Amino acid sequence: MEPKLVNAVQAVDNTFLFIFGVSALLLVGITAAMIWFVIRYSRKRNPNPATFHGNLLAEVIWIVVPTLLVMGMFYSGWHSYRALREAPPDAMLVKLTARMWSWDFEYENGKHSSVLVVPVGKPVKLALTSADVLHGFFAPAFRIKIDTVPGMTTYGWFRADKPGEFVVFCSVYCGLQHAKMITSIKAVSQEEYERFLAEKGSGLGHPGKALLDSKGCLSCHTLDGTPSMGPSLKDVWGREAVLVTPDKKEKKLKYDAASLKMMIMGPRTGVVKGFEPMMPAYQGQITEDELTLMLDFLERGDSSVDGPEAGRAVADAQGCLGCHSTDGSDIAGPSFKGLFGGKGLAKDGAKVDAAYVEAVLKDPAGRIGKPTSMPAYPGLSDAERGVLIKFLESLGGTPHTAPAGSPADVPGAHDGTAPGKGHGGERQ
Amino acid sequence: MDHTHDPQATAFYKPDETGGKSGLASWIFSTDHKRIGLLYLSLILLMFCAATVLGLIIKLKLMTPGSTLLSPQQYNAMFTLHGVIMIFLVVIPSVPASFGNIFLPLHIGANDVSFPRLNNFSWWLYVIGALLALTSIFTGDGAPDTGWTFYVPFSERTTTNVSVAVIAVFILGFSSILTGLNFITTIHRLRAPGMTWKKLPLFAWSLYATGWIQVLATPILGITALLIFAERVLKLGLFNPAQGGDPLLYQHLFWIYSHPAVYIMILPAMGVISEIIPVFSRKPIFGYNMIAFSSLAIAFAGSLVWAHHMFTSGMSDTAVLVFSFLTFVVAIPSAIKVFNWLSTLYKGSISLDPPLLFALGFILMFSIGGLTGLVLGSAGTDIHVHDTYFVVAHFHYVIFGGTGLGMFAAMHYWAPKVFGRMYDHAKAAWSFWLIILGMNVLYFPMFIMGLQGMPRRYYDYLPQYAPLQMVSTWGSWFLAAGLILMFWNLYQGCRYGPPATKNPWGGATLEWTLPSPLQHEAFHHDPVAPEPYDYKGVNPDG
Amino acid sequence: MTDTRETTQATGQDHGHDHGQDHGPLSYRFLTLIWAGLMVLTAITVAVSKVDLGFMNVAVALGVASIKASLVIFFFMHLKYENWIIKGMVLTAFVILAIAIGLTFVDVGYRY
Amino acid sequence: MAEVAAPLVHKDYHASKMGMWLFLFTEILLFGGLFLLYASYRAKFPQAFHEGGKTLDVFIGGLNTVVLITSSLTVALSITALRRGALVFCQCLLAFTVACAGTFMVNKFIEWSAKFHHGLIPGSEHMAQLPQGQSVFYGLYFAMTGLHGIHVIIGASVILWVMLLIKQGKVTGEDYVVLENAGLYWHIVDLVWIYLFPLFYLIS
Ligand code: HEA
Ligand code: HEA
Ligand code: HEC
Ligand code: CUA
Ligand SMILES: [Cu+2]
Repeated sequence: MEPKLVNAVQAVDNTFLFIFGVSALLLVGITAAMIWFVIRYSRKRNPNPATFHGNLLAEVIWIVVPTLLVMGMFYSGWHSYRALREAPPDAMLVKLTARMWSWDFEYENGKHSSVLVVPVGKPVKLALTSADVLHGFFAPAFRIKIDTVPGMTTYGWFRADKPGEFVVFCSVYCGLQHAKMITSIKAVSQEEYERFLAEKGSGLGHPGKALLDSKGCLSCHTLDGTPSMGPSLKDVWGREAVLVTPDKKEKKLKYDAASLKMMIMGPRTGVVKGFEPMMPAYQGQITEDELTLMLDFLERGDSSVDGPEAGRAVADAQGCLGCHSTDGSDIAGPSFKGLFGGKGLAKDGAKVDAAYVEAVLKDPAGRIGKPTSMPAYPGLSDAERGVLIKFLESLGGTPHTAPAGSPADVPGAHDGTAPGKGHGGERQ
Repeated sequence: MDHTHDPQATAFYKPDETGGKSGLASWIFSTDHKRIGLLYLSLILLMFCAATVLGLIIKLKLMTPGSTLLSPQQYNAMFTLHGVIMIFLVVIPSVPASFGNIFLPLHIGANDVSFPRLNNFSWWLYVIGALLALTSIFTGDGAPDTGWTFYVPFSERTTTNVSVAVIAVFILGFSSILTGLNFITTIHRLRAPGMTWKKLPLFAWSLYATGWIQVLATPILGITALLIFAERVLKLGLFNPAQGGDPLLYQHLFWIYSHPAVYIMILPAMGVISEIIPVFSRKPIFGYNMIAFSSLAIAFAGSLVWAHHMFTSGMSDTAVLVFSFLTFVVAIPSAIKVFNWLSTLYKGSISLDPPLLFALGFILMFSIGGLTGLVLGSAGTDIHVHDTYFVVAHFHYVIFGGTGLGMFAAMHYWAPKVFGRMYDHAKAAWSFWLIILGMNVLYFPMFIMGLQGMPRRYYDYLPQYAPLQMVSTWGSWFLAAGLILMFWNLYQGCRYGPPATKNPWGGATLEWTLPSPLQHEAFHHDPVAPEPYDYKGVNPDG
Repeated sequence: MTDTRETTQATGQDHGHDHGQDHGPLSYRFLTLIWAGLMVLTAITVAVSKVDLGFMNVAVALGVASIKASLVIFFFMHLKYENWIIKGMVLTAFVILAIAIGLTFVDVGYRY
Repeated sequence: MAEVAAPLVHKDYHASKMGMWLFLFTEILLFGGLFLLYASYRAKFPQAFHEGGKTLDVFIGGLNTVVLITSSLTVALSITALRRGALVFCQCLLAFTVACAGTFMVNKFIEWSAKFHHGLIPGSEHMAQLPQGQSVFYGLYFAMTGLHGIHVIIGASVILWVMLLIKQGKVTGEDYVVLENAGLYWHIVDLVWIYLFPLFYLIS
């Protein structure tokens, strides 16, 4: 069998038809026989029953025939299963993380989105995992369903043969909003797909940028291309720089994750030509996580400068918005809208302020004072926590901190009421 | 009938003049298998009514899309309770604990089971389990919301009252084990002289096979429940992925019990059907050996197929291959039974009394449920319909259409024997047709929705499923009407109906040689073992 | 299958003096010998575990444990003197457990 | 258990024993579920199990094996003693068995306290920080030896109860099935340990 040539959907449907066909025949036969016997051999018509106890031949027949039938069904089912499992070698890989109660797709270039966008006709291989409990990726149109298991990666593949939007359900019960864990697969033309990949995200801020700010990087570097005390960080990723080494030799350096890390954290192997060696080494001042975020930003940039929006991106990425709406409706937790500044849920009646949010994020049950389904987020960096708090503040109850445009209007806000809307915010 | 002796006066449910205990104590501390059977029957029916009402509410909620009637949390708790009560408190004990208790000893010519006190103890465990299950609803942080499968890691993380519920499941499991243990020993040790294995009624055979599943599979459920409890309370971390735990192993453990459990549910019902069909056809059962053997075969092969519930779970493809194959193997003995029942009807002399009606309904509904089981057993197709309403439809057909109708058939078959009174046949037939109609209108659309992708355990759904959900909800009302009519008719019959004769249907098994209603002490001498399906000389009274 | 009840009847029902019940109690000496055997086996597995045999360590440890288990089951628990029905039942229980573990390995064996 | 052991209407020794064996199967399968987990996790984390096994004290484990096997012997002997009419000897043997159970539990207590002392407490920070698989090993260790310990306590209580019955003359040389069944239960406790010992202490 040449897996590439097998249309998995077709194979599965053939198995369906085969089993349903046989079943329907058997069912009609059985029912008809039953009715016929009850009428034909009713006590009135047939007062004297026969007395036979069995018939070897008959019994052998209905052992052998069903055996053959079910073996046929087994084979057909296994055949179509294989078609569903064996991804063609040229499939593109998309990583998928499921969490309560939203999806995060990651493309080969590192872009994230909450709707799966794929080019028509191209096989897509999915590598799935979960951040919390079991979920299931179920795309009925492609007959695939793969559970996502925390701590494990599962695989599946499909190919969209025509453009369109196809619904994706969460199939494994995962708690309160299981029924709302719906997104979609958007099959688009190759060009459109590439445009999507290159897109810088829909105006959502990047936590890495906030970090550049908070660590003081931006006091020496600009993001608009003009050199300042240091070279501009615009398009630094992939740029080739000339370093002057301590023994006054010049050497070329192409910026990637490793070389940028060296430049930020030290020890540096040289100074960029034309600049003074005045940048401090950040070893010990920037954590690994923070660095990753910063590099991520440097690599792919972000046009938005708006603080709370960076927070929204984090909230989306961390799955907060799966449980907390931004429009006042309750999902699992209280809505973020109007939360900040008001009275929290905590046993001690504390007000929701920055310190409180911080404590809840570290240990929700401990701070709130009762068991809760909210997971702890010990892995958040200070910066991420910072922008999250800013974001909450922007939605808070005290009006003067709210920004002009209500963030609830931003596309991608999980409002928790519209099933199958299927376009959560795409972010980069 | 015997004129010097009024059977009503000495019925086993009347106070026993010779015994010491009286009143309530004479029931709840009774070691009489008939009283224990009746105790079980009443509690099971009570639980059944409670859980069907939950089913009705579920359907009412699903009648239209959107957030109506129930909050998401309430809905999730609702189907969890519906499933837990139905599975652990209704269908698993259903036929064996009630009619099995009453009629197994009588079928083999014994006056009681081997361990009557253990039997009473097992009923108490059932009561305690039921009470704990109810406790879990009203205490702690709300009713469990995990589904009846208690999958980790969700069941470890949710703050609802799962710990109490799994302990209830543990206790109910032991109740079931003790029943099975008792039946196996009874069948081995207490058969009347001459009651060889080949003369054993098929009902006894099916309970024997069931007993083995209960004894060998249920302990795995016990340990699974204990583990969930330990994980939640002691934080053992055995299934915690962060520490290398494997949630799939939980699923293996769960289904190692819970798949065989579906045969605990269906085998006794199949036994009832094997009793009823020959009696009303007045013709020996066709292929006694194969039917008896296929019960054992189902019990054994049924222990080998559990992972067909896990085809999408991420387990190895090899496992999918093996378990899909074995699943098809287990369908063959069921097919044998269906064909043998049909052949028993062939050239019989059939009287379409209510028990037979329900038995034929069983064959129809079980066949639909079983044949759709083949769609689920086939790997490629299961991927599409797993965790959709297709599965929900499949198991309601086999459980409700199978075990449920089997139970109703048993009630109509044996009520006159147990209570000595006859119910109204016309009303029984009406209720039957309403139930069949209701069930099909209720559950058949679910197959279609499942094929169209409607996932299960959704409190809300996309508008495209709305028309079928609506039809399905209507079905639940027909069904409700049928069930209410049936229960009412049986109640009226058993309470006020005309006295039943000793052998109203013309059965050849031993219980029909005893007076109706049953007496305190059934056999005063060891009975002569009859040919259970030989109707020569045995005729319906009156 | 034989009818156990009939046999019981023939020998006077209630006390079931058929099959295994006929033999007298096992002698002190015999039981102590079995115990000695178990002790020796315990010593052996502990000793063997100190030597590195690679995979064989597992096989030896479980093999010895199984021999010990058989000694306990057959003699201390009198299984050897029970009728074949009980023997068959014990076998069934162990076979089912073995199948459960074996079939689980159809999954985990190909996954880990 | 008590119920199984007490023959009813007619005394049917075979039924009592069959019932007891069936009950023992449920015990075997109850532990069987844990053995299944053990086997699977061992296949997943051979190295962690190796490391974990090394931290367990073979001496205490071996000592407990000897204690349990000896107690099994004394139970078996007590049946012979009872049937031969040596009532006092029988009671002594049973008392010795219970003493063995006590010794076993004391050893277990020492072992567990040592583990707790090292911070190996289920659900603790320390456990969570162990390398992948190790905390699973200790989790299984606590689950399996813990469940086994509970069975030791139950078994010892049953034997105490039988001793009382013997004293009251309710269990005699002619009517000894209760003792036999209690013995069967005790042997199962031993049997489980015979596997637990190599699986946790030796295979490393
Ligand atoms: C009484 C209970 C009962 C019974 C008897 C059965 C019987 C069968 N079941 Fe079912 N099943 C359940 C209760 C039951 N099931 C439940 C409760 C679930 C869901 C659990 C959950 O997730 O919540 C489930 C789920 C379930 C699944 C998992 C689906 C999924 O989640 O993806 C599968 C997969 O293989 C399956 C298969 C089968 C098969 C092959 C049979 C076979 O035994 C059927 C055999 C019967 C027949 C085949 C019909 C009669 C024969 C004929 C008409 C003659 C002709 C036949 C042939 C030619 C073969 N069942
Ligand atoms: C014996 C088993 C059994 C029975 C009989 C039923 C009966 C019914 N079930 Fe049940 N069901 C399960 C076992 C059963 N179910 C299980 C195991 C699950 C899975 C749970 C899970 O996912 O974890 C499930 C899940 C399930 C779902 C899926 C929920 C979801 O996935 O979101 C639905 C949805 O429609 C449903 C509906 C019904 C309905 C409408 C009935 C109807 O048949 C009910 C009809 C009855 C009535 C309408 C009431 C009749 C009236 C009386 C009997 C008398 C009343 C008496 C008094 C008032 C005193 N059930
Ligand atoms: C799985 C769901 C879930 C996720 C994901 C989640 N939360 Fe929560 N959160 C909750 C719940 C539930 C509560 C309320 C606790 C309670 O009442 O039990 C809560 C409470 C809070 C509170 C305190 C509110 C109060 O009134 O006391 C804050 C602040 C908060 N969450 C912020 C966040 C942030 C920021 C994130 C993302 C980094 C996040 N949450 C992710 C479920 C979640
Ligand atoms: Cu996620 Cu259901
Ligand atoms: Cu199954």
